[in-house]
Amino acid sequence: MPPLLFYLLALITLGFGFMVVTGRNPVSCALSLAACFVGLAALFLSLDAYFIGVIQILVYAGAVMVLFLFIIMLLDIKAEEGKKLSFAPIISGVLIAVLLVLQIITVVSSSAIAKKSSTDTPLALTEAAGKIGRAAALPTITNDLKEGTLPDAKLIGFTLFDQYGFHLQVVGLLLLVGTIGVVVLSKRERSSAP
Amino acid sequence: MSVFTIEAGLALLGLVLLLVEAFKPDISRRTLGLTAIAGTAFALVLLPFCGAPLPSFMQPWHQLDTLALFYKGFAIVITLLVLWLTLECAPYLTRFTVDGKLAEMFSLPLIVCSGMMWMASARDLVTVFVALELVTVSFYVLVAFARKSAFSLEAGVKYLILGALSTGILVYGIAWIYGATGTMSFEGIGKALANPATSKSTALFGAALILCGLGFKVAAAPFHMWVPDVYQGAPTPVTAFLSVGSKAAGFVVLTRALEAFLATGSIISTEVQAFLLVIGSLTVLLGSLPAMFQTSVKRLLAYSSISHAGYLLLALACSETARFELSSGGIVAFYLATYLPMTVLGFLGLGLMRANGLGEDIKDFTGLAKRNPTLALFMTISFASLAGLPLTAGFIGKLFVFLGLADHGYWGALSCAVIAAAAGFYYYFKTILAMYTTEGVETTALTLSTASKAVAGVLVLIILILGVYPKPLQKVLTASPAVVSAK
Amino acid sequence: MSVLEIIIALPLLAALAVWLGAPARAASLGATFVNLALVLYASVQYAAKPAGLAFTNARVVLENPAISFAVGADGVSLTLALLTSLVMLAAVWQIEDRPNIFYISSLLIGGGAMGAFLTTDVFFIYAFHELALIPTFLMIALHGRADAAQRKAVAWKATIYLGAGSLVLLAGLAWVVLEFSGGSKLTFDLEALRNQAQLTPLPVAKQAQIFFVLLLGFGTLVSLFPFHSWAAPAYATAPTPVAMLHSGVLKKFGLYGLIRIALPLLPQGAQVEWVQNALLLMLLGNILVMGLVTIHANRLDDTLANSSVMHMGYIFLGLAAGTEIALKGAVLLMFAHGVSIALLFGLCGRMRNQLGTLEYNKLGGLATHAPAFTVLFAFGAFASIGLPGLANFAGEVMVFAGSFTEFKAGELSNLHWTVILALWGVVMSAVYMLRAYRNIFHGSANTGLFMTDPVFSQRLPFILLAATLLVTGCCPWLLLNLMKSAL
Amino acid sequence: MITLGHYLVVSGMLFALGLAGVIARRNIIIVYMCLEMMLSAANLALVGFSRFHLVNSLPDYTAQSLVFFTITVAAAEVAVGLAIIVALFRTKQSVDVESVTKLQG
Amino acid sequence: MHASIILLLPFFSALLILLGHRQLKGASVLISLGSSIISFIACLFFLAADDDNRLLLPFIEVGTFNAGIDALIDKQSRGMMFIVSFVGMLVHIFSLGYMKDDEAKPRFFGSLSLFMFSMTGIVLAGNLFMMFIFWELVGLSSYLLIGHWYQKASAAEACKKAFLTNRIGDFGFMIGILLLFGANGGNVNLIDLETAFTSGPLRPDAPGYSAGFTTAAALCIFLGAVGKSAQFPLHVWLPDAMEGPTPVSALIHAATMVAAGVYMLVRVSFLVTASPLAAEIIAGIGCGTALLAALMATQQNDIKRVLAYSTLSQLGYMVMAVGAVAMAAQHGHQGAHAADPGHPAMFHLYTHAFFKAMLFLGSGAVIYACHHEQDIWKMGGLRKHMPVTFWTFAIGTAALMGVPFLSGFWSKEAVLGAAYDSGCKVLFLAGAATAALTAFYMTRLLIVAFFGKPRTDSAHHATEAPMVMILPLAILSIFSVLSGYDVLAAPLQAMKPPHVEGHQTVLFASLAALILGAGAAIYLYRGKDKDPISIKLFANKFYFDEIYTVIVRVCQDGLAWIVTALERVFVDGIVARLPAAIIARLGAATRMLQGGHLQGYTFLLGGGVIAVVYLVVFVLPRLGH
Repeated sequence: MPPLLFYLLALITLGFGFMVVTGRNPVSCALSLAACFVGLAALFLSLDAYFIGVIQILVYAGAVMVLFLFIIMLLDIKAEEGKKLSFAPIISGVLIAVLLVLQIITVVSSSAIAKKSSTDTPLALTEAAGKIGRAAALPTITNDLKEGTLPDAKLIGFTLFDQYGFHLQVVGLLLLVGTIGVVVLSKRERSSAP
Repeated sequence: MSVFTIEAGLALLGLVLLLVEAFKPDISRRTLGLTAIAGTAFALVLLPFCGAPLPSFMQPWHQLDTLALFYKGFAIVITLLVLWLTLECAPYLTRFTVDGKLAEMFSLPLIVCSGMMWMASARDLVTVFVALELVTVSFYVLVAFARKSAFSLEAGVKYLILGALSTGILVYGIAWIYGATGTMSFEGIGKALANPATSKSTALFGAALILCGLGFKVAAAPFHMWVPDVYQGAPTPVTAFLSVGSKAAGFVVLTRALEAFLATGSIISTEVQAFLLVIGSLTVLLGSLPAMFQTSVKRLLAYSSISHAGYLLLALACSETARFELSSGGIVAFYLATYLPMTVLGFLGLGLMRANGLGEDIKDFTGLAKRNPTLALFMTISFASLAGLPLTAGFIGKLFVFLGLADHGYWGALSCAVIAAAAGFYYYFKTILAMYTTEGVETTALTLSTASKAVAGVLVLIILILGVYPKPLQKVLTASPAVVSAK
Repeated sequence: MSVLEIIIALPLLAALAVWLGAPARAASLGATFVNLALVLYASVQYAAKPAGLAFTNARVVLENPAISFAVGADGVSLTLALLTSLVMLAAVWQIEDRPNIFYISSLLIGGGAMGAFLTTDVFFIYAFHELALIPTFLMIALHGRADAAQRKAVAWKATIYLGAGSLVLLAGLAWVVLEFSGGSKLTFDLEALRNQAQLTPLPVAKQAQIFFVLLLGFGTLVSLFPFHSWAAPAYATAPTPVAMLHSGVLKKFGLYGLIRIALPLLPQGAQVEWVQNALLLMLLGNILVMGLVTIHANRLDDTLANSSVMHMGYIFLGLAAGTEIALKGAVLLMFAHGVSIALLFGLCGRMRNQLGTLEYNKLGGLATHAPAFTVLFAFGAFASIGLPGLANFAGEVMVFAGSFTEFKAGELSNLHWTVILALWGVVMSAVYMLRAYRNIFHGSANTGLFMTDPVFSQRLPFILLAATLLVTGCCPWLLLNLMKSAL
Repeated sequence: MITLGHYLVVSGMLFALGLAGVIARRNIIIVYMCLEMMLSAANLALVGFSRFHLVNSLPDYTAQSLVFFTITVAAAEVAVGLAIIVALFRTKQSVDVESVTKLQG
Repeated sequence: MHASIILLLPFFSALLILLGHRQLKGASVLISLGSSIISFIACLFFLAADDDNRLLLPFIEVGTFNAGIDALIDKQSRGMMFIVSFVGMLVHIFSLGYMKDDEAKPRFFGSLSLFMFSMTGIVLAGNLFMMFIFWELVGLSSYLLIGHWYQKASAAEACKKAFLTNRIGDFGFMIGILLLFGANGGNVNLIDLETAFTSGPLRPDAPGYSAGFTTAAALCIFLGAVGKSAQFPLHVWLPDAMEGPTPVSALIHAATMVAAGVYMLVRVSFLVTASPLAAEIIAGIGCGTALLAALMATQQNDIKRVLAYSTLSQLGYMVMAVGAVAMAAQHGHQGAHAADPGHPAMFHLYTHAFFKAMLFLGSGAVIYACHHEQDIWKMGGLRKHMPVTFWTFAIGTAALMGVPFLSGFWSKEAVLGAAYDSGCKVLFLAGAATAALTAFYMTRLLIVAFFGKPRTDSAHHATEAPMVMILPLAILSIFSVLSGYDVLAAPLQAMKPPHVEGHQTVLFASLAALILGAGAAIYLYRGKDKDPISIKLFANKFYFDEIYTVIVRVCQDGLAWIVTALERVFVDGIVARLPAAIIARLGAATRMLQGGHLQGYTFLLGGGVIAVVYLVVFVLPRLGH
């Protein structure tokens, strides 16, 4: 990963993030958030997490952002232009953010793990092919690894369905609850006449 | 039979109820409610027979020890009570729900119950997160359920924003603790933390964030500020559910997490323990002191709930209470078991007041002793127990906490707890006093259904029995030697 | 099943019966009569063969920490049980045309005191005392003798004071339990704690600290100066039976606790110089400061209430001296003071009902119209100023003499100086009591305020108390025999 | 050389940025966006850690699974949250945080 | 046996009457009278009893603390017992007439019986605790009797004052008892104490002897006597006690109770002897009281008050005698005393009891005859209307003045002799001066009340008192004359000192005093209708009452006010209200956190996270473990 690219992506992510926080118009905020997430997805990709990166774009930048935009449009929310800025929350927000960043930087700089880079922890795909358990049951993954490509989606899928099958069900239930919630909370009342 | 059957079964029952309501909209809410109650009761009956070992594929993330079983039972009981309370409060609640429907109020708690039961068994952070979110998201819906009431909606918004914020913090914390230890399972975390090579500041950072996130769920100061507003705004059954169920679920996770953080040889145990003491002391004070000025009983109970969370945190801080038969997790479980009947009784009283067209302020309780002496007596016992008067369940719990603190020589925290308990005398007794004041009150009788009387009576009985004969419960909590040991 | 269990349960069950609708007066009087008979029976039986604890029986409530509902009595507890049953009987008896809650609360307070005196488990000793607090609080707040706001304020003050005091006490007791449990298991059993204290006494400095904490806790309950300011207004405001029972009986709990728990477990703690000096200073505050405050009072209820605070100083003096004579004197004085103050408060309540005022400058010459009443009052008044032949004298003189057993010619220790100053208090108590007596009963009844003698049946409860004063005053050895093997 | 630390700092800054937005913004929808940002920041940290914590010489996919769940949960939360906001807007005609201050004390 | 009867009979009589007088009605008088007569008869047997010290009843018995009701029977107690029961019986009889029309007669007789009980207790007391018990009880009966007419404000105040003043004395008495109790290893038996002080661990040459302790103990005990026997400065209650019915004054406030202080001092005379300083102080106080009271008496117009001050003065005499005898003993002047413990104070107590009781009863007869008129200037000429009363009164007066060959002459001689022996001239001179003053005021009283012409109608119509009242007067007058002679004094065990006739100086001095005092009075008051001299200072009793009123007001009421205020403000303020206010303030402040604003909450939440992270990650690890 060339440093320059990393900084560029970080800049995109943080810059658009900053625009979300500061933007006066909800629509532009939503769009900035989408851009921010795209930058984030790129960062994911740079960390060899292709599947997550794609999901990030699909779910977040795609579905969720659309939902946001849709609601903003639906409710016809105006920009906050008319309203006066209140400084106390802004100052306190900035203060807390700065403090938090300082803390995180301190923790990161004192942490040994944070010194790791992709050069000292390279992915050893072919080696992994041998180490991965139940190889016989996972021929495609071992094959891919042997070929030197990272079968990211396959590996995630394997982890999800092998280890976290139950959790997947729970998340499904969660989504169902979400659906029910949306219905309950936003359905219009029938006219009181029977 | 495996306990998983019950968990899944309850969730399934919730879904079935939803479907029934969707396809047969004219079904009476009584039928729905009673079905849910019957299902839960059935689950409760089945629970003792669910000792069968889990299938091996579940073992990595699902454990079944005494504590887990206890909390599962706890979850079922509170769900049962909440369902029944919903049914009692239905005539009043339906005025604020869309089309006067309540179906989701019967099905969602079942799903929440499953979520809480899974939380009780969780062995790793992923499971915790997923189950916790299932519960939380369901609660978003439940809190805002009476959306025609401005209060309910406001409570929903506040809970939503702050809850999501705490979720963010929790996930961030999980990330860091994962970064520090390289694992998600509590056992692995405990092992890694016992390894001196683990980066201490990273682990501390992650642990702190996780504790903040969980602290929010259990209403620990300074993450408690949502509690009074949300409790007050939410429909009463939901408040009871939040105050007892959600808190208990938060504490079971906290107990598990702390087992990992405070595992033998853990590099961060001193800090975490000190943190718990500080937070616990702060919580009892911030719960008790503002409570003295409350005029709404519901809000009062919210503050009381914060204060009780403080005692529970202090109990957690007293790990290695070698001279007790109960571990600190066991004490927490015990305390919660005493907390359940008295709090539910309090909310039951509130619900009944509402059902009889009265408000939730202390002044609305004036003359209750004349209107319905039985209810007044029950409420008196409940509040006395909340205040921690001896011979009630509340005292034993407090006694354990005090003993633990004294045993460790945590005098500062003990003084805070004492001050808070003294303040507690004031605000609980204030309500009791109102109930027995008779001047200038019109005294229309207040009716109480036989079922309510029976349920309240049972709760009172539990309070009293636990107050003078806590031995059986302690036996339950110490039944298996495998209780909550992180080793 | 021990007879003591019946004695404890009887008033509580009677209270429950009255609440459930049994005829209040009959049930209460019946229960208290039987109770007195049982206590007398137990005392006579014990006096015949006085040795250690008798009538013991224990029911395990919790195994670790070991708590059991253990009853048992020795001379000291039987003396106080006798006091309780006498005063409870008189208090219940003198109630006239009052709501049932008067009977219920009297029985609860009496039953609580009885439980505190007759159990031998620290947990239950503490618990029973607290049990009596709720009715006390409610009765003062609801049926006190002042306008609503004032009596509520008074009730609050007393309750918060007592609540805080009992929490300090709880901390102290927790400390005791932790220090003296020995081995790996906590126990609340007094005998076990005492054995451990004898086996391995604590370092003196630590004993002193614990004793001091206990002294503060118990002392607040007994209105030890400067933690006394709840007592006078509370007694002056409390409804008659509550004033009788609380000042006469319940207040003795703190002293009983010190004699029963603090002194045997921490025998050297009380003798450490700084503790003793502090105690002496505080009790001098009781005697001298409160003596002067009492002199300044200009209403009978104020005088009685303050004098009751003052007289506690003498009992504390007995504890401070700590010799066998002084301690037995203190117990005797507790008994005597309980009976005499109950008699006085009972009569005072009657006067207030009939006259509507207790201000000295409005009263006078009552002796002319109510001679029997006057004689009864004189019994109480002269007993309380320590006239020989009435119960208090023997106790006081024993306390004084007990303080002087360590005297060497020409060397006056702080204790001796305190006794001398305390003797001046005897003069002061004569000043205020005679002033009250003169202002109320002597002189001419020219104010238009008349009262008549109570009918004979209403006189009986007071006669009972007065006769007790006389009999104990003439034959203090009756009680001293009972206490022969104690202390 | 880009290390894990860099990613962590970026993630931390994004997290802090979100937090600042949550505190400072008055429009509940934007507040909600900021919350999503914080969740994503947490995801970045998770993915970063998972990349540099090799299991079998491969990234640790348990962490990535958690990221997957987080994203899903976030989606559900957004749905419910937006529903509540819509309900709020219907009654108050506003999505300002200052429109929900009735419950206090 | 006799001791028990004498002690318990009046007790049960009192109990019966006081608790059941409504049912008993007239019978109560008979019960009381009967008990007093039986007591007297028993007492006659008692005079022959052996010296003994025995337990009558148990009271308190714990460890080293033994305070039983035990009787010490010796010469002192037997003699005193006779006085008490004899005068008591006569007063009972007299009261039959005097209180005939009183509505509350049963109460009166009940209290009288109670008094007899308590006084007997004092006399018999074998240990100091028992002495103290009955000491207090006579105080109670005195209170009840002075306050008999409690409707009268003055009586109500007087009984209160008497009790309280006595309480102050008892304060000292108790301290004294406790000091002795502690020093003598818990034994305050009179006999054992005497042994301890004369030959035991407390004797002056014993190791660890503390002169300060002995003096303090003696003075503390003496304080009890000061209260009971109305010595300066606690003498103020006795004149006021005249508010009680006159028989009471005769019995309690002249003959017996007030003498109890002297009796008690004589009982512990070993203690007084052990401390020179205490002996001097006691003699001084007694002497001062005698002189002051005599001066006050010269200007009183109330017949009972004159007698009251006279009593004070005579009590002072006795106390002085106690001190003087002790001083004499310390100087080695014990010659005659050693063989026969006759004591001038006891002897004077004995004679004084008869003539003073008679004087009071006589004054009672006068008051009764004059329709409760007590001012001597409103009497006059009673000699003719009430001859028997006059003659008995005259005999009593003569005895009191110390006219030779009457009982008072012998006892006064004995006291003056002791004063002379003490080696302190001042004591002797003051004693003689008091004797002169006594002669003066008593002559004045006799002349003004009985001679001349009746000055008011009530005096004019006065008639002789009924038989029941005359009889006791007559009996007492016989005793006033004869009691000083061995023929009575010896069997009655009056503790007559053997050397009464010893000193020429004393004899001359007392005769001179008598002639001087009586002559001056005759000269000044013969045929006068109003007082020719007026000395405000004496008439107003040296303003003691006023001074005490101020002291009580300032030191007690004022202090009480200040202390009450301080207690309310500081004690309650600091211990109760301040913490409550702090907690309440904190509560209000913490409540501010709950402002209801979502932004505030998120800020707190974020701030909380920052704080927690700061604490956990950056602070706690540095604190070390």
